[in-house]
This record gives sequence, structure tokens and C-alpha cells, in this order.
Amino acid sequence: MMITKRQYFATVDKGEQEYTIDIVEETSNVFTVSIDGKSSTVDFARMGDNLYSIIIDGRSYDIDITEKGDIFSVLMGGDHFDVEVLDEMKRLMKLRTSAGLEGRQVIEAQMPGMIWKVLVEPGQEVEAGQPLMILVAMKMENEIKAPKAGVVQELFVKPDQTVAAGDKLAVVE
Amino acid sequence: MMITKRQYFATVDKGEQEYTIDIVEETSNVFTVSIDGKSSTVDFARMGDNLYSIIIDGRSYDIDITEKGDIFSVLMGGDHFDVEVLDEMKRLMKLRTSAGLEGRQVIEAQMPGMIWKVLVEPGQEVEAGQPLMILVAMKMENEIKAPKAGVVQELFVKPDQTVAAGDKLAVVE
Amino acid sequence: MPDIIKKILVANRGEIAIRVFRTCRRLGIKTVAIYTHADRTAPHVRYADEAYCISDTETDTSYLKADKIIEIAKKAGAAIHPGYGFYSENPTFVQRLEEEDIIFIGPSAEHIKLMGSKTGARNAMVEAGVPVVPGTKNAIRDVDDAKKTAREVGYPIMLKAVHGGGGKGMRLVNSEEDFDSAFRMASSEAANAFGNGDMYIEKFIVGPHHVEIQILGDKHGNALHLFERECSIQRRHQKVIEEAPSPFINDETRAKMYEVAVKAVKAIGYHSAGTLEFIVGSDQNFYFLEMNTRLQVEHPITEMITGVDIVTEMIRVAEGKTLTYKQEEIFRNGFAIECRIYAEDPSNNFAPSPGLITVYETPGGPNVRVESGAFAGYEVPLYYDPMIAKVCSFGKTREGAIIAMKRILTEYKVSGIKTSIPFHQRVLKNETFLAGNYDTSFIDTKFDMEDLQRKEQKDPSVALIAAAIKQLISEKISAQRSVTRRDVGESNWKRFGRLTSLGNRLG
Amino acid sequence: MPDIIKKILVANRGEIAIRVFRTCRRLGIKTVAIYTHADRTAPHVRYADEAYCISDTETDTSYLKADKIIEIAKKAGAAIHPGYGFYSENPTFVQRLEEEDIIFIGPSAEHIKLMGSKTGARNAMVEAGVPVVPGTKNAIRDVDDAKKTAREVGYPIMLKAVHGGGGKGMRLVNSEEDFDSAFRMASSEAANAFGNGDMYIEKFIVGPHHVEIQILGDKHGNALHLFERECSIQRRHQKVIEEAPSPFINDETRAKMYEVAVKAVKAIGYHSAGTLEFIVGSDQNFYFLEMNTRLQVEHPITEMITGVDIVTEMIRVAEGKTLTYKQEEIFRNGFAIECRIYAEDPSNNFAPSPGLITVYETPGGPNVRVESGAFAGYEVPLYYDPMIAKVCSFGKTREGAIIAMKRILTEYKVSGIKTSIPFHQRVLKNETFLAGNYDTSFIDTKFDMEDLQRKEQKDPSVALIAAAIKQLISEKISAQRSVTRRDVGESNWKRFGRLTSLGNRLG
Repeated sequence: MMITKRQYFATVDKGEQEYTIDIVEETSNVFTVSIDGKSSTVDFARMGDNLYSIIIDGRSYDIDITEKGDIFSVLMGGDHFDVEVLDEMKRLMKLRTSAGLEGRQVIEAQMPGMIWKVLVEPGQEVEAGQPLMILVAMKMENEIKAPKAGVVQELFVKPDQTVAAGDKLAVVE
Repeated sequence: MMITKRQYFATVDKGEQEYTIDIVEETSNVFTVSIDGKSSTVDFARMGDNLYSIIIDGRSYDIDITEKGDIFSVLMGGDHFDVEVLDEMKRLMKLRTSAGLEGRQVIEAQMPGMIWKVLVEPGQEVEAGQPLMILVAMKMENEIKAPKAGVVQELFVKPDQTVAAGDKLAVVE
Repeated sequence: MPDIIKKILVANRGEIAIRVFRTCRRLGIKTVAIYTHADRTAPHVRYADEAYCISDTETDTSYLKADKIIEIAKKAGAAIHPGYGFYSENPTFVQRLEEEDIIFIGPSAEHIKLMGSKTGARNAMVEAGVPVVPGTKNAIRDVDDAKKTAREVGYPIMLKAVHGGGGKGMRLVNSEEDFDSAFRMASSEAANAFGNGDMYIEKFIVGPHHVEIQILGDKHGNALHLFERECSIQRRHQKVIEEAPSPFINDETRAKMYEVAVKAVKAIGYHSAGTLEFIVGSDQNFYFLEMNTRLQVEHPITEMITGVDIVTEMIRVAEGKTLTYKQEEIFRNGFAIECRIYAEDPSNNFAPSPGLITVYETPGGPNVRVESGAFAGYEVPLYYDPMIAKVCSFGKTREGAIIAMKRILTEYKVSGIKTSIPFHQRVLKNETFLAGNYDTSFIDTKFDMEDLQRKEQKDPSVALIAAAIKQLISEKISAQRSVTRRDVGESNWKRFGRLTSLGNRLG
Repeated sequence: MPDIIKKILVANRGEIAIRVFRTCRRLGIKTVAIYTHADRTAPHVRYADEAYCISDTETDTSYLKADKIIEIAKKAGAAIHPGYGFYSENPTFVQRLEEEDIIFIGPSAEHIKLMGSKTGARNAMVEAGVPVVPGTKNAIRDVDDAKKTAREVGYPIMLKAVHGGGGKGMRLVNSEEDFDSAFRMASSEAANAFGNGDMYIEKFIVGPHHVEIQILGDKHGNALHLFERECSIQRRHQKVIEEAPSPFINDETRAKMYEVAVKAVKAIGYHSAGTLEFIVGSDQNFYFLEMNTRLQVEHPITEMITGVDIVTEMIRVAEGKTLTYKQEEIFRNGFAIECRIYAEDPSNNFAPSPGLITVYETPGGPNVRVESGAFAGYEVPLYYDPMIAKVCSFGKTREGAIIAMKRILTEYKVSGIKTSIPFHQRVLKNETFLAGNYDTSFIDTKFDMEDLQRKEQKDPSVALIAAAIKQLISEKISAQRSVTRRDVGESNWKRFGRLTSLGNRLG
């Protein structure tokens, strides 16, 4: 069996602190994971679609991991962590893009639903927090607000359109 | 959408009676099924791996269907039916093989387990019901018996070997 | 002669349809489900003996199809139970059933209508001797008269706009000296907002609790109460946790509330199950708010502390029978708590989270009751209420019920969508909640979002480890994908097993 | 000073490990699981706070690893609960724990040893005034003496071979005139079979019932009973359905049994949970069979009718505390039934059915308790007991518990493996069972295989329709497979959804 080694850089809940993680796959299911040099033996087993049993040096955890790109939403015992895990290349790319595109905000749907009303037009100036449109899901109205002041560059949706979580709704720049 | 039509011939619990079934897929999920000419409208929806919700002319059934080749093990409300469903070609083939291979019995494992003991040798004459081997599963010993008198032609397993349900164990002819 | 009900159509969906079907299955009554196209795979459809689609088109998601429902019920020979919501408090629908000679498992159209009108309900209750929130209800014409009323009602009082709503044109007045200026400002605000400056006076309830009394009545003049439920834990005016009995009211208040509730039910001749909602002040005074003329979401906790099956009683009453019990045969045993599980993401401001449920493990063991409308493989639709289940715990003491619920929630696993389970877990750790000393402002004032964000486990190491390994496995699977292609058609679970071992073993 | 237990290792697996962990989680006690390589994905592993593998190799499936278990318990600082089976009645193991200063949550090694010996147990019970099955136990030397004994014991009697077993060398004697010939034949049969023709006499119990009394004792001389369980529904000497209380014994018998059980427990100074098993004849006479010095599989039904958490009491007793309750504080409320769900195929002579569980929906609603060791995605291993879960129902009456159980079993969905659920559904419809009038011969004499084969639904139309549509869909999927290939790596459930719609929509 080939041994896999990887190094990742991770942040938690969009925090400042960056953790360096080194992983070695020792045998089937068993990994050695070091976080900033502190090493643990980890037995990792899948229980169901997103459900995992993880044993770290004898501690047993029942964890739900939802993967969305490089962001892992980790739910354990009522605690929720959003962990971004990047390898060196992705980390470099991210540093570059976040420098370059700061002024341009792509607004994505945070939940699936139906666009009930669109309140702005392309070219319109908006303030930070100004509602752009109203999305209805499960009998509740949700205002989609401008994350910053700027001009509405693009609108990707129309009223009565159904959207999935993650669909692009608008661009404010 | 293409409409699918099929004709099948079915038996229940290895019984004598043969049913002629005509199916037409009307729209997505909806079928018209005739059994010996008696026709019903059927709404068929999958709920889980083997779990189906079937609505026949307004009657709702919660059914578990396990498929094994052309035999469908149907569990509904505590009732269990083994239904063999063949098209015309398979039906003809079956009639021929059962005539041709009557004397040759392939014994398959009815359950997964471990072969604990093999009690016969190739070439040995056995009586109907004579134990050929003992299979252990879940702390229970299960005797595998000769389905008919004959000679052990082949043995496919050895002691301590693990077998899956459906694995060939022996041939008695 | 009582009508024997042999078949029941539940004009509802999800957990409450299943709840009613459970009683039917126990009693040997046949069941009929209705469903929309979007709900074809909802669990109430396969639970029922019969199921009929009521959608006109594939995109029609409405359950408000009186004509179709009536047609189905007539054809099937079924009585109708409305559940909650939808047609449950619609007098026109009930009236039509009466005309069509279909048994409605609920109160009469008149009672629904009476209690559906705020004024009608208030007047009926005042007549029956039930206390209501003191005040005038009429527009203030003379300020001195109004002050006299305010003195009688007792400060603090609220000045409210007669034509108001949405919190505007309201002013809290703590003492008489503030009355004049408050009245001027509120009246002018109301005039601006609603084009009318008329104001009325209502007593302001300090530390308000939402306490409700479950009642049952039959058509023979019998009525009884099944104790109270405390429903003060609300978020956006939605109840989220209820408990029975109330940890707040004292036995004297309890006894008084039971008495007036039963008296009122008898006075108006109400039959079937119903609930009188009260606002109770920190001084234990209680005032009628409204009466719900239906089975409530939170009825299971009452069933758990009394052993009474409320749906069975509703069916009996609809058949014209008397209630199974007399008041003196009803005993309260222990404490029960209900958590409403919503398909919402508590870590993302409770955004709705519909979608495919991939893992669904419900809690087991003792002292638990789950009323669920979900299962693994179920796609929670966009179109309906986000409540997917109710989970209830029981204990000999309140503390016992709480620690049971904590244990129970740790066993409730839902993947694929987000649920409010972590929110409930936080509430169950909040000190004000544990002390049983909360009012309706709890979520806003005592349980702040910090409670929700706070982590039991401050160290993120385990999460980091889990995420990093998952990333490694995902990378391997994509690498694998680029070199291999697999057949379609193998069992879903076989494939799942293979992917798992692929993830675990490939190196 | 009592030892406070802060952590518990359960030297067991599956549902009983989880059962004990549930109480620990409620009490705030940390938990330790042990597991074999084959059980890495068993649910008790992820339920615990800590988990340690005890397998020496990948193929080692044994849980009998005293050295490792002791080492883990010492390192973790945990007390040990044995569950049932494995080390639960092993005095050597318990002795070692006592030596190693590890708290054992169970009785003392001496009591286990005493009750593990048939003769020792019998003598101790006789001494404590507990009735045992009358007979000689010594080899018959003189036929006339033996006849005298038989007369005293009362016909019918059994002649049994002293060195016998497996049902051989036994003879039922109905009256004295048959004694001589029966003795000659049985003795000669025994001589042939076992090389020794010695025989003894035992009373033959007509219509025997298996009734057991649950007891609790502490280290301070307190003992109490938690009423009885009726366990006469057995298949191949395995209990399959138990109920509490017994529908058979009368109140006089009940009272006598409770009294002798508690007296016996006090007489021998037993502590922790235990069960006295009795055989009760159709004449209501009862005789001690054996004492189980452990938590029993069927303890939940006793918990349901008493509200006592037996595991909590075991932990208290192990800590040196007194029992929570006095006898007069224990009340019996209602009826409870347990069905043991086995991974066995009742339509194939109860062949073991291990394998991957693809759908696992446990029953919800009121009056149910599920103790399960399975979940969707779990592969039931070959190596262990086939019991995957216990499901219990509660009712105010026995009939109520039975109809609740019927409803409950219809909601229990397990796909991928076969289970004994349909078998239980048949038993619950059997008239002898419903009458509560069964003895230990029930499965063989009253519930024949015809009961099992009989179908509710005689018309196979629905099954034919279901199978034919499934065949059509499978044919389409294989046709599709031969023309398309799909990527690996998509979500398991996404793929499931796609396959479903493929099956449903492709034409």
C-alpha cells in the first residue's frame, strides 16, 4: 500500500489563526495527524452519508461532516465548526484572489428557495444592507441584502425563479 | 418519452399457478399493470434502498422488495411473497433447463457464514437429507443437506472458508 | 345512536398526519392520506391505507383543496381529521362537511367561528367568567376618564392604537405622571402611521408567560382539563420548546386556571379537543388570550403526563360518544418536554434548510417519544412548514425530563440538511431555562446568540482533524475518478461501501 | 465512604452496551467502549466517549479478553459493567477485578459462583425456603423406595438419567403402574447412551410457564423485587417475546413468589440486579430453576412498568450506596411487552441473516421503547448474536400493550437483511397468545409453522404488481448501463436519487 502524506493549511470559522496540518495515512482507516506539530493517531470510519466515527488516541467522536468545496462544516455534540482546508497551492491562489477582487461581491443564495421579488435593477446604486431581493423558502421570507455599498452590476435571477443553495443571485461592485 | 410495454410470466412462492402480467409505463412513476387481464393503475415510488411506496387505484402499500436474479422477495405488512418474474425468453429457457438438468443439483449457501466442517468427499454417495457440511453463522450451526440422493460431484469449499449467500458449495448428481 | 368511524382521512401532511394515523392503526380504523405532487414521497402517504393526490398540476403545492378533499372523503366513506393548520380552524370548511354529511373530527363550525373572532372570543370568555387582559378596547375620548381607567387597570399600562399593528403606535406607561405626554406622542404617531390617532388602554403584563390549558369536551355536556403546558420559549413568535406542567405557575394559580377553563368550555358547550391560551404575569395573575379550536402541535407532552390519547378522545367525541374519562380519573404523572425540530440552520440565522436527508437516526431508549415526518432518503420539500419532527422526553421530575432530553438529542442524527437540534441543545444548557424561570422574552433577553455560538469544546483540534482527513479522502476519490470509471446499476449501498473503503484504503 | 463512579467501561457490544451508556450519559458518567476489529463500525463504538480495540489480529473476533479489558479499565480509571453474556456471570473475571481494585457493576464473585453451580444454587435456595422442583437428585438404588418418593412428589414424574443430557434417557411416568417398565427402559437406554444407567426422579410440571422475578439488592442488606416477567414464548430455548406482568399467574401466586424471592436475596446477602427464574405449573405451583446474576435482556419491560432504571440502581449499589427505593415506593403501572428482533429469516427456517442494513426505520409515537444496536449503513457481522434490537410497547392494559406493539412493528422497517419482525407479527395475532394462555410449549404446539406461513393478504396481486414493475425497472437500468457509464465520486444519495428517477422516468 502506498503511504499518503499531505500538508494542509486550515482556518476555523473564518478566524485569523491558521493551523498547519500534516497527515500520514498509516494503514487502512488509520491516520497520523499533526496540528502545528502536535501529533495524534486517528481511526476514521464512515457510518453513513455524512456521518463518521472518529477515534483519536482512544477518544471516540460521532461527527457529521458536510463538504462544500474546501469548506468542511463539522458538527459534533452540538458544536459546529466551519473548517477551511487548503493545500499550499490553493492557499496561494486564495491569497492572490482575495487581494485582487476585494471590491466585487458575488451574492449567492444561502438556501434553496423561490425568488419572490427583485427590488433593484442593474446599474442601481445600493447601500450596505439594502435589500436586493426576497427569497421565499418554507413559508418564510428572507431578504437578500447588499453586503456592501456599491452598484448592482448583474442580476442573475428573476421573480418566480427557483434557486438552489449556492446559486449566484447578483453582483455588487 | 418512450412508452415501455412488457409482458411477463410470474409465479408466487414456487406455486403451480402462472400469472400473465402486462405492463405499460404511462408517465413517469405511473404504470398500468394487468394480471391475467385484470388491469390496475399503479404509482410506484422508491423510498429507500429496497423500500417502495406503491399506490394502486388509491390503495397505499409500503413494500420491501429484495431482488435476486428474477426472484423478487416481497415483504408487505408482515406477509412475505417470493415472486418469480420471467419474460417469454427466460420462461422458455427455464422450461428447457429444468427438463435437462433435473438430476444435477447445485447447492448454494442460503446465508453468509463460515464453513465449519465438510462431512463428505467428492465421489461419495449420499442420501437425500444427509448433511454435507456445517456452516456457522451468528453463533448457530446450520447443516447443509443433500437435496436428493446421488453422488457428490464437486465440493467448492473447505473448512474455515467464509462464504457469501448464493456461493456454490457443492454439486450432487 | 353514535356514528362509528371506520375510516379517517387526515386533511394534512407530515408528522401530524402520521400522528393521527398511529391512533387509527391502533384502533383498527382505516386511514386515508391526501398528498400533493411535491409530497408523493412524504411518509404520511405510505403510512396510510389509501392515498390520493390532490394536485391539479405538477407545480401545484396547495393542500387547501376543499372540493377534492370532500369528494375523496365521500367516495372513501371517511371522516375527516384536520390536524393543525390548513383547514383545522376554518368554519366554512367545517360547515361544508356538516352539509355534506361528512363527520368532522373537531369542534363545530360555530365554535370555530366564535373563537376565530378576537372580540367574539373575548366576550364569550368574559361572560363565562374567564379573566381577560384588563383595558378599555374603546377609543379614548376623554383623557381624565382614561386616566381613571388606567388607575383601575393598574400601572404599568400599554397605550395601543385602535387601528394599529406591527408594534407601531404603542406606548408603555409606567405611572400616571407619564400618561399625558405618552398619550400625545403615541396618538400623533398613530395618526401619522395609520391616519387615525385613536388609542385604547390595556394592562401591561410584566414578565409574561404563555401558559395554555388543554381541554376536552363531548357532545353530552362533559368537559375536563388535562393540565397545562408552558410555551414561553418562542423564537420569532414560534414555539420551540414546550413543557408540561409549567415550571412557573404555583398550585393555587394552576387550580384557578383549570377551574375557569373547564367552566368556560362548559359555558360555551364546546366539544372535541381545544386549548385556552393564557398570558400569566410574574404576579401569577392570568388573562385569556385566545382559544385554539384544534389539536395542537405540542399535545404529546400532555399525553405523556396524563396517559390520555387526545386523538382517541377526539374520535370518540366525533362519534357522539362520551369522553373515556371523568376529571377525577385524570392524574398527572411526571414531567414532559417537547423540542420542535426544524429544517433550519441555527448557525446561519435559522435559514430554511430543505433538501435530501441522507442520514436519519432517531433516538431510542426509555422516556422518549418521537413524532416524525422524515426518514433517510426523504427530500424535505421547499413548500411547507420547516418542522420535520417533534421529540419529547419524560422524567419523574423536571430535571429528569431535561437530562433525558439532553441524552435524547445527542442520539438524533440528521445529515444532508441542517436542523435546529444544536439550538435546542444550547437552550437545555441555559441557566435561566434550567431554573425554570423564563418568560416569553427568553430567547431575546436570556438566550442571546452568544449561547448559540458558544462551543462546548473550545479546542477545534478534532474538527480540524476530521476536516483534514475528509479533504484527503475527497482528493483521493477525485484522483481515482479521473483514472477509473464505474458501472451504473450496482446497489446504492454496495457502492457506498465501496466508496467508503476506497476512501479508507486507497493510498 | 462510597466510591463515586465517574467512568464506566462496558465489557460488551451492541444494544446492551448502548443501553448502559444511555444511563451513563444521563447521569453524566463518562463511557468507555471496547470493540473488535469486526465491530469497528458497531454503534456502541461511536456512542462512547472512549473506544479501544481489543482484537489481537484483524480476524480475531473475541470479546473475551480479560487482560486487555482490565488494562484499559485501569488506564481509563473506569468501573466495569459486563452487560449480559460474555463476562457477566464469570466469577474468575470478577475475582480478578476485585484483586485489581476495579469496581465491578454487578454482584460479588461468590454469588456468581454460588448461582453458577446447579447444586449450590439449589441448596442455597432450599435453605432460604424457596421451593424447588421436587425429586431425589440421587440415583435410585431401590425401586420400592423410588416409588415411595414418586408418590410423595406426586405423579406425573420424570425419570432422568443422572449422567444424561440432550433429552435422552428421560421417561415421563403418569402413574405408579407404569413405573416399573418405564424405569427399566429408561435405565437401559441411559446405560447404552451414557455408559451408566443411574436414574433419578423429578416432578413433571404440567403446562410449565417460565416466570421470573426481577430483584435488586444493595450492600446494606436491603433488597426488593420489581415484580415478574413472563418469558414462556421461546423458540429453540431462546426467549423471543416477554411480558410484564405475567398474564398467567394469579395475585396469590404473585405475592408468594415476590415474598420468597426477596427473602432468598436477603438470605444469601445478594447485591446488584438479579433474576430468579421459576417454573410455574398450570396449578400455579412454582419452583426455582436458576438465578441469573446479571442484567437481563428483557429488563426494559420491568423498567417500563415500574419507572425504575435498573442500571442506575446497579451503579449506585456498586458505589456502595443504598437502593433509591424502598419496596413500598415501588408501584406497578400498566403492561409492557418486549419483542426481540433477530437478524434471521423467518421465511427460511430462521436462517441467520447477517449483512448490510440499507434501510433502518425505527418506530415512533407513544408507548414505545427501542433498544437497538443497528442503523442504516451498518453491516451486521457474522460473528455475534443475531439479536439486533429489542422493541418494547406499553399499555394501560395487556390488550393495550399488544395493540400498541402491533402498530409499532408495522413501523419498523429493515431492508438489506431479513429480520424476525414478521414472526412477531404472527405471534401477536395468535389466539392463544392473545388469550394470555400460553406455556413454554407455545411455539411448538400452539404456534405452528402454519401461523408463520399464513398470509394476511391471500391475494398475491399486489406482490405480483410490485415484482413486475421492479423487474421492468431493473431491465431498464441494465439496458441503460450498457450504453452509459457514470462518474465515481458523486454523493451516494445523489446517485440514489438519480437511479430512482432513472428507474421511474426512463422509457
